Amino acid sequence: MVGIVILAILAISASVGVVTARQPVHSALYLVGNILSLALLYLMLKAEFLAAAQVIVYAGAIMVLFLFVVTLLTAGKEERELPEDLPGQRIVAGILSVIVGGVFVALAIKYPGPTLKAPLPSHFGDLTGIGRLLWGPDFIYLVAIAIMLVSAALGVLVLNPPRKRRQQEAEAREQRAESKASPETTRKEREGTGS
Amino acid sequence: MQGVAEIVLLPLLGAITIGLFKGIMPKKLPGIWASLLVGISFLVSIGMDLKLASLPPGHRVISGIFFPWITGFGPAIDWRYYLDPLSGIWILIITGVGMLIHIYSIGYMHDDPHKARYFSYLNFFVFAMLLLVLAGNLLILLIGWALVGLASYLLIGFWYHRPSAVRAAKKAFVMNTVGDAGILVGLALLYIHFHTVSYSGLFRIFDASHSSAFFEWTAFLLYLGAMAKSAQFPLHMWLVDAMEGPTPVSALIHAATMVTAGVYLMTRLYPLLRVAPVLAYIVAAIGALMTILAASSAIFQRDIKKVLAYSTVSQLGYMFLAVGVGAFTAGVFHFMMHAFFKALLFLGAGSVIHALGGEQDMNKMGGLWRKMPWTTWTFLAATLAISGIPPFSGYYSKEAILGETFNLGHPFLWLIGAVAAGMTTFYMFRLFFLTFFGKPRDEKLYEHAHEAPAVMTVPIVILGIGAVFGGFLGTWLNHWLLPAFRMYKGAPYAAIQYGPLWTTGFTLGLAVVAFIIAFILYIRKGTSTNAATEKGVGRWAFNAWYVDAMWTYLAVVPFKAIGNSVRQAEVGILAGVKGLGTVVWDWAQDLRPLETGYIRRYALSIMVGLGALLAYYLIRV
Amino acid sequence: MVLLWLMAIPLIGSFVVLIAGGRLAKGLSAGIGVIELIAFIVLLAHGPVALNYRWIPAWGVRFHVGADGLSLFLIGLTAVLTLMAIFASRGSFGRAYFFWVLFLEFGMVGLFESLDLVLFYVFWEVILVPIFFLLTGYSGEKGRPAAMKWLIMNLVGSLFMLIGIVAVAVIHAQPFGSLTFEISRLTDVKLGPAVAPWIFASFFVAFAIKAPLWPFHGWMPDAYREAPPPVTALLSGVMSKAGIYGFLRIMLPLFMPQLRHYQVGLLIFAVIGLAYGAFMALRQTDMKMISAYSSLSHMGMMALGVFSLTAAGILGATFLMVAHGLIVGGLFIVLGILEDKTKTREVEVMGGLNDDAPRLGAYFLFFALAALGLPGLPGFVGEYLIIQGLVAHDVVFALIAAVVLIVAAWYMVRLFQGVMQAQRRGSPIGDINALQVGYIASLALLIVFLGVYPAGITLHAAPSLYHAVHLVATKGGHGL
Amino acid sequence: MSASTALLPEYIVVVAVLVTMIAAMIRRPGGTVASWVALIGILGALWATIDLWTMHIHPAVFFNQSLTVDNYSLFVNVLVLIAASSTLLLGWTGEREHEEFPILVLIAALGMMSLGMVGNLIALFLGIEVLSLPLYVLSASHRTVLGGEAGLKYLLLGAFSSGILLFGLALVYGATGTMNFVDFASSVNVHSPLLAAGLMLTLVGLLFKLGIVPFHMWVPDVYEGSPMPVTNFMAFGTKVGAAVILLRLLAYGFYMSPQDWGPALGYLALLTMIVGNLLALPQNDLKRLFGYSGIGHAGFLLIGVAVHSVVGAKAMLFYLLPYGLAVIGAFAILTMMGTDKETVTISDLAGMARQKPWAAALFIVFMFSFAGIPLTGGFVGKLYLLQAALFAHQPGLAIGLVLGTFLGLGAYLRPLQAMFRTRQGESNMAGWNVNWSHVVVLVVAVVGTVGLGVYPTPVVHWVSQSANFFWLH
Amino acid sequence: MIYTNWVVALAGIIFAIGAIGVMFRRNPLIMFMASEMMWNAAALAFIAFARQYHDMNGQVMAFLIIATAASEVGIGLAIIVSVYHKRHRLDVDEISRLKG
Repeated sequence: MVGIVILAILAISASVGVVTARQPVHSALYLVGNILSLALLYLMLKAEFLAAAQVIVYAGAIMVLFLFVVTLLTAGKEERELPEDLPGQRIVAGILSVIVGGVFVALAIKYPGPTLKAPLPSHFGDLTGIGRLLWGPDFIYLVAIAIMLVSAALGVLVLNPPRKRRQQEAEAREQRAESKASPETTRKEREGTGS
Repeated sequence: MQGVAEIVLLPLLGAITIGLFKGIMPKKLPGIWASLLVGISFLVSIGMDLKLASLPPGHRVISGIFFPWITGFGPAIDWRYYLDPLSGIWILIITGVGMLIHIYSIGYMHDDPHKARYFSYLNFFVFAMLLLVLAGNLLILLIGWALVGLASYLLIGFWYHRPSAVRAAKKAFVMNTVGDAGILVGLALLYIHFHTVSYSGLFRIFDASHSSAFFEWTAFLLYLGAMAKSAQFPLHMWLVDAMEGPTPVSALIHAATMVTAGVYLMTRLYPLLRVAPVLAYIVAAIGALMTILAASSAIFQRDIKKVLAYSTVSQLGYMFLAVGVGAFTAGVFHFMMHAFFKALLFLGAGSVIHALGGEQDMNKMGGLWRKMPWTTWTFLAATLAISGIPPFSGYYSKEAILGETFNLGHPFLWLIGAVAAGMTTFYMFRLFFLTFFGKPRDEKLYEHAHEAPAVMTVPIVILGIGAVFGGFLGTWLNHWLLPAFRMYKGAPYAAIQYGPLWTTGFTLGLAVVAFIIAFILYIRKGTSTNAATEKGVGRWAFNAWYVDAMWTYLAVVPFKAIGNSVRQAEVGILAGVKGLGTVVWDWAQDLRPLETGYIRRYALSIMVGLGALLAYYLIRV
Repeated sequence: MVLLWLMAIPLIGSFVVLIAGGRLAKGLSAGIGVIELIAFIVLLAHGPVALNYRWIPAWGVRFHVGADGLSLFLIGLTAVLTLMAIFASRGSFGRAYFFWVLFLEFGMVGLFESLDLVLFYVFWEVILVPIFFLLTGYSGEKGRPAAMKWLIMNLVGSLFMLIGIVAVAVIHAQPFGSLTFEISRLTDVKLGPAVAPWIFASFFVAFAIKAPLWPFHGWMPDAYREAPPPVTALLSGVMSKAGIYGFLRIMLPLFMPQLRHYQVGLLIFAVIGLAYGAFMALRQTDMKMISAYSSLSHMGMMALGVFSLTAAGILGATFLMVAHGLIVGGLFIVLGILEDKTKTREVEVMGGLNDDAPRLGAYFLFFALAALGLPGLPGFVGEYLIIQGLVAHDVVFALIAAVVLIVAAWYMVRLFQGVMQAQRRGSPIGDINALQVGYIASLALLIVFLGVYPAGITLHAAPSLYHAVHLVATKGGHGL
Repeated sequence: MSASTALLPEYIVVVAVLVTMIAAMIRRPGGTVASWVALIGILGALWATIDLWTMHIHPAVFFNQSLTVDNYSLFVNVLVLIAASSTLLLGWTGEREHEEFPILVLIAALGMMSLGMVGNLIALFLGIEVLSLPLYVLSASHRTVLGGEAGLKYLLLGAFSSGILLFGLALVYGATGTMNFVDFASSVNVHSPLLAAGLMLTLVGLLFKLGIVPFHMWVPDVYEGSPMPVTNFMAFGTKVGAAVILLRLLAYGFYMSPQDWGPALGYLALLTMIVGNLLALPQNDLKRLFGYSGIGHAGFLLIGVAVHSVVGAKAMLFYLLPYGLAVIGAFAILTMMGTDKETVTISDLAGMARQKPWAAALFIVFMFSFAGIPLTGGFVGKLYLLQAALFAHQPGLAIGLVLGTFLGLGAYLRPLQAMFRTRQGESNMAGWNVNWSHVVVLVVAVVGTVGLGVYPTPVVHWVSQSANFFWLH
Repeated sequence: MIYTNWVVALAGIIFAIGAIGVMFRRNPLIMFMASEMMWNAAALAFIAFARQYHDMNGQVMAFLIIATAASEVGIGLAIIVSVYHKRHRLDVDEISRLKG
């Protein structure tokens, strides 16, 4: 119980850190902290494999990716985020989020749900248990994940293609485009009130 | 069936053929063709009347159906014709006088480039008028009624370049429509209650009924039609303006035939008048009022045709007086005599106008008797007739009306009629003296004056014969009409009667006095026509007692005002429609900035939706 | 089968014109119009017929078409007037124009034949489309807002009617369980007091906007003024009749209790519209506007006839629909020719044109007289019957209607005289040519025939109206 | 029936994904092999779907109840495959799109197809994600400024909404203890607040994909910024996916407690119909206009869900078809017009009626179908929805539908009128580009639109068969 | 004994904080991270409920969430890079040309 409270405090403070950190790098690091504390929570909730996956995939792969991009995009720049300029944005968003979060907390606490007396089934949460499911009846989910990963890979290829291909495409586009409307004129037409 | 259709359709044939082929007809043909057709129609009419006469006196009706007009919601209304002695008289006058005026018109319209159109209209008028009088039910009568109105409109506006003619035509048409609408509602009422509008059917029902408010109102609505057509107060001003048309038209339509359609209608509906006694009295009273009102106006007019127009209105008043008090035969008698002498007067006036190159102002006339002997003497005969000087025709008919009015217990109406008769003498002789005697006031016009050609004088002379000797027809008319009037209840005093001798004497005395005054004023003193029209009674009378102004303020101005306010409302409605569109458009434009383009705003919007959904749920629980 | 042909000829014809049209478009469409007219004559010889096919069985929607006395002559009116409009159209408008005109004919015929509410509604909206494009594409810049107004106002009305239609069917289906949209089977629907007024209003407003009746005529002035004259002729001559037809075909059988209940109010509305149109016409200076508002006034007259809920009034409205359609169609065609010749619509700058164009003047006068309800012409027949129906209900309305007839005479004569008579103000124009004389004269002859022999229509129409009238009688109206 | 038979269409698409990838790798620059392969795959899937349909299968459950194959899913398959093939044809490779385009389209289509057959929460989530991920890529795929913005907006908001969806799913799972839809209703916690809160969150996630106000903000922006065929795919396919999963979830899992979600959806539907159509009115950019119009139509679709009746389900399912056909038709014309531009504004349409009369005529048909004018499918769909609303005693929804239609009218009429305007200066129809693939889409769309309007009976019949959930009766 | 409902409450708190992050921050990367945090919260809730019901499905779901997050992050970062690699400032409010 105490462990849970400590982990909860850790997780919450890390997540607050993510939101409040000035630099994206710091945010990313806080997020790693959050992920790690959650991983520990998973362990306590008898989800051993997931705890491992959380650490390996999230902290290991995803966050590293994040850090790469952060450094790529913010390298050499030391600028602070501009202050809020949307009227009421933070007040409304804050109040709403607090209320919504509060509602969840209240609901979760008020309606605890059944407590099963029976012991946990064997292989609950370990690699065997998950593996039996995922390579058994739930195999189709893995297929879906595979497809998603394929599309992610394709996405990266499409969005940030190699230089050579980019040139090819630009040439092809120029050949086709004789009267390409510049974004400015499009803007104007779109902003006009029409007839 | 046989004859009736021909009587009606021959003039229509003329109208159509002339209308269609006027482009390829020789110049003179339309007049001759039109006159010929009306002449044949006249002959057929005589034949039909003879046929009618061969029937036993109490059953002189030739009636039947051509084909149904409308069916489907109750008893059918048919194209029904109805020839009885009453309509027999009318068709004779219409075709007979009509033919004479057609012939006269050949001369009168000789120089007009549009005379083919003129004859087409004239034939169309004869057709419509015949349809009116031969109709066997009120609905067909109404069709004829409206078509004569149309013909009148067309002919008044014949010279459509003249703004005054156009205005007069419009006025005539609209005023006549008032009457049409009255008849329309009246006959709808009758149909709703009795499921028939044919004369025979209605008359049987009237016979079996007692007077009631329903009949009074129905009769009033029908009388409204008669009022409009026959220029009874307050719907009479159009007739005076109608003199904008060619003079033969004034003679035929606005004196001899069409304007007496109201008389015909009221006479025809004599069984209805029995069950609507109040209305009958109103008819008589308004008739009497008209006699004196119009006569007073006639006294002060300068335009020769206007004098005659007011005179017509006045004479129509006599006829309505007769109808209203129940002296039906006398009324018809006066109609016949009036057709002769008033047509004659108009044709004579037409000759004068023709001779003077279109001049109508009596101030520019005078001394024409030397130049136009035929016209002058026939005109004199007609003047004597209308003045009621025995033994001319007018004397008999007018005395019959006045006498019967007196006999039937309406001494006040009689007095009005008698005084008006005196005034008639005065204004007619004023007209006669100013036109034909004295010195020529406009030498230039006088120089050019000439007698009309034979084609014009012959009809005048024929009519003159009627005007002089027509009075002797009274007895025959009694025999002819009385059986017809006795077929249904409602005409107990239809026979022609004359009043006590002193009443005749009184009227005659007034006439003589009026003649003397006119002689003194216009022969001896040479008074101007403008005299006494500047102020007082004279001014009022000259302006026809400002009835036109009354209409302007009672109808035209309010109608236009309504029109204007309606236009305001329309602006409002259209603005409302447009406004609604603008509101939606503006609303949409106002909403657009909500779509700010900021992702965080969008996320907030999602959050707001989430909050709302949760709140909705929590509040419900 | 002839019912289907009546629909198919203009539909197929429209596409034929669209594909093969080109320079021949006008002649081709005139030929199709003639064929349609022949088909109508065949139908006339057949007498009342009906066809009933399944369409969407799951919803009980049927392809139920028929021609009875009520719709027969409206179909004829459509055929005649479309042909006239085609003749009166400029050939230079091109094939799309004639496509839309023929498509409109298809829609109108379909509408008048429909005996199923959904089918009715389909055609009800389909006829909006051609007018929208005729207004958009063939009447210059000002036509577009008019087209927009036309379509949106009409759709606002009809969309609510769609709710009404479905609601009626659903309510009718509640006890029996199966949907049906056939008018004849819906007549026994029992509407509760809570929904009845709303459903009634949804139908009423749709029909009133289409007619248009005051005060739902917001689209009318612009559309009538801006449309090419033949289109205006179709709009006022045929299209507007759809509204009144809806009253007769749908509201009488379905909403008799409501009609009885609101009768006085409806009559007052109609009579206001009647007077309103007349007075507006009195104060206009644009000749198309005069006849447009005169048309509004006449629509009020027809509505009066319907709302009198008497046999005569309803028959009168039926007759007046046909008569007014022909008359006002002719009038607008004549006005269109005038506009073409003078390049203006303002009465004040015209005058004395009768000198140049006596034949045109004669026809103008004829149509003006017919429009003002001159006895002897068919307009009068309808007005007479309507006034008779009103007299049976309440003579006050009859008297107001009669007064409006006088105003009608006033503004029509004013229009005619202003254009054709008095001093000449404009430049000379030519008279109409032989073709124009031909088709206008045939229209005029038809009008004269109807005026002289209205029984030709009422004889056929009355038996079909019997059903409606019977309903009137049994549900508390005046039988006669 | 084995899974390999019942899921044959999906398997074919999966195989097609792989083959297309290979084809894309070995293609020549500007070649169309990948597109052909993908198209053949889609047609094969379509054939398999129709074949399954004709076998009159009974509902079959696979993979631990995660997938259910029944007439409903088959009908959805057809809709999705139409959307996917139209997208492929409009973005025929080599003309405009990169070679990965067909693959991504196929993957997204796979997600949409799976949404029609999901039976538990896991599959729901995966389906949504399989649908979304390729679309994130596709919307930004042209690497233009606006395209990037569209992609970024879609991505960030999509991730955000997926988070909400996931948390909702977790709560639902927590309240019921099961992942399967059909077990929710039998769970003891049918009226548990936790369940309701979870349902609300789930709904937010799904309504976001459907584009319901106030979760709609991304729609116009993403539509406007995305490449034309992608917008077409989002407008048709995403709507299909989101709508059918919403219906499936609510009709299978929550049919016992419609009072918890029915009214809420009703109000949202009203709001959406009004706001979507209203905002469509003043738009000048046609893609953006279709975005708002799509929001409005999503509101119409939501009626069918909100009334919670079998008629509603059928009506919603039916409405997807005419809506989608009109979308693909309209986008086909926009694609033909704007081959060298990312977007088409209303003023670009000027002169179209004169210069391209046939295209203008077809555009008219599609616009009228959107507006619900009879003789087009849109009208029949609206009629069906009206029936649903009135049968459910919800006149408010009926009136909302009518008001929305009325507000939307202006939006559809403005482009139509613009076509008749004469254009000053040079013709902008010069860049007109008609490919056979566009023509195919146009023909299918117009035949379908008009056919549905004139004789909808077969489709009504199919819809009745596919949405005939027995517990809704 | 673990009170899973407290863990769910924790998940709720993290979820709310993530939501705040998305709505408060202008840096797209941080916004993206915040939404990843929301996903994590959901995964936590799933695992907690799995524990409560002794049901492995929840854990499977959590695993799939992690896997999906991986691919989503791949795509997301690609988009962010492609949008921002020419811009100097990582500010999501600058990306607001599409509006109205």
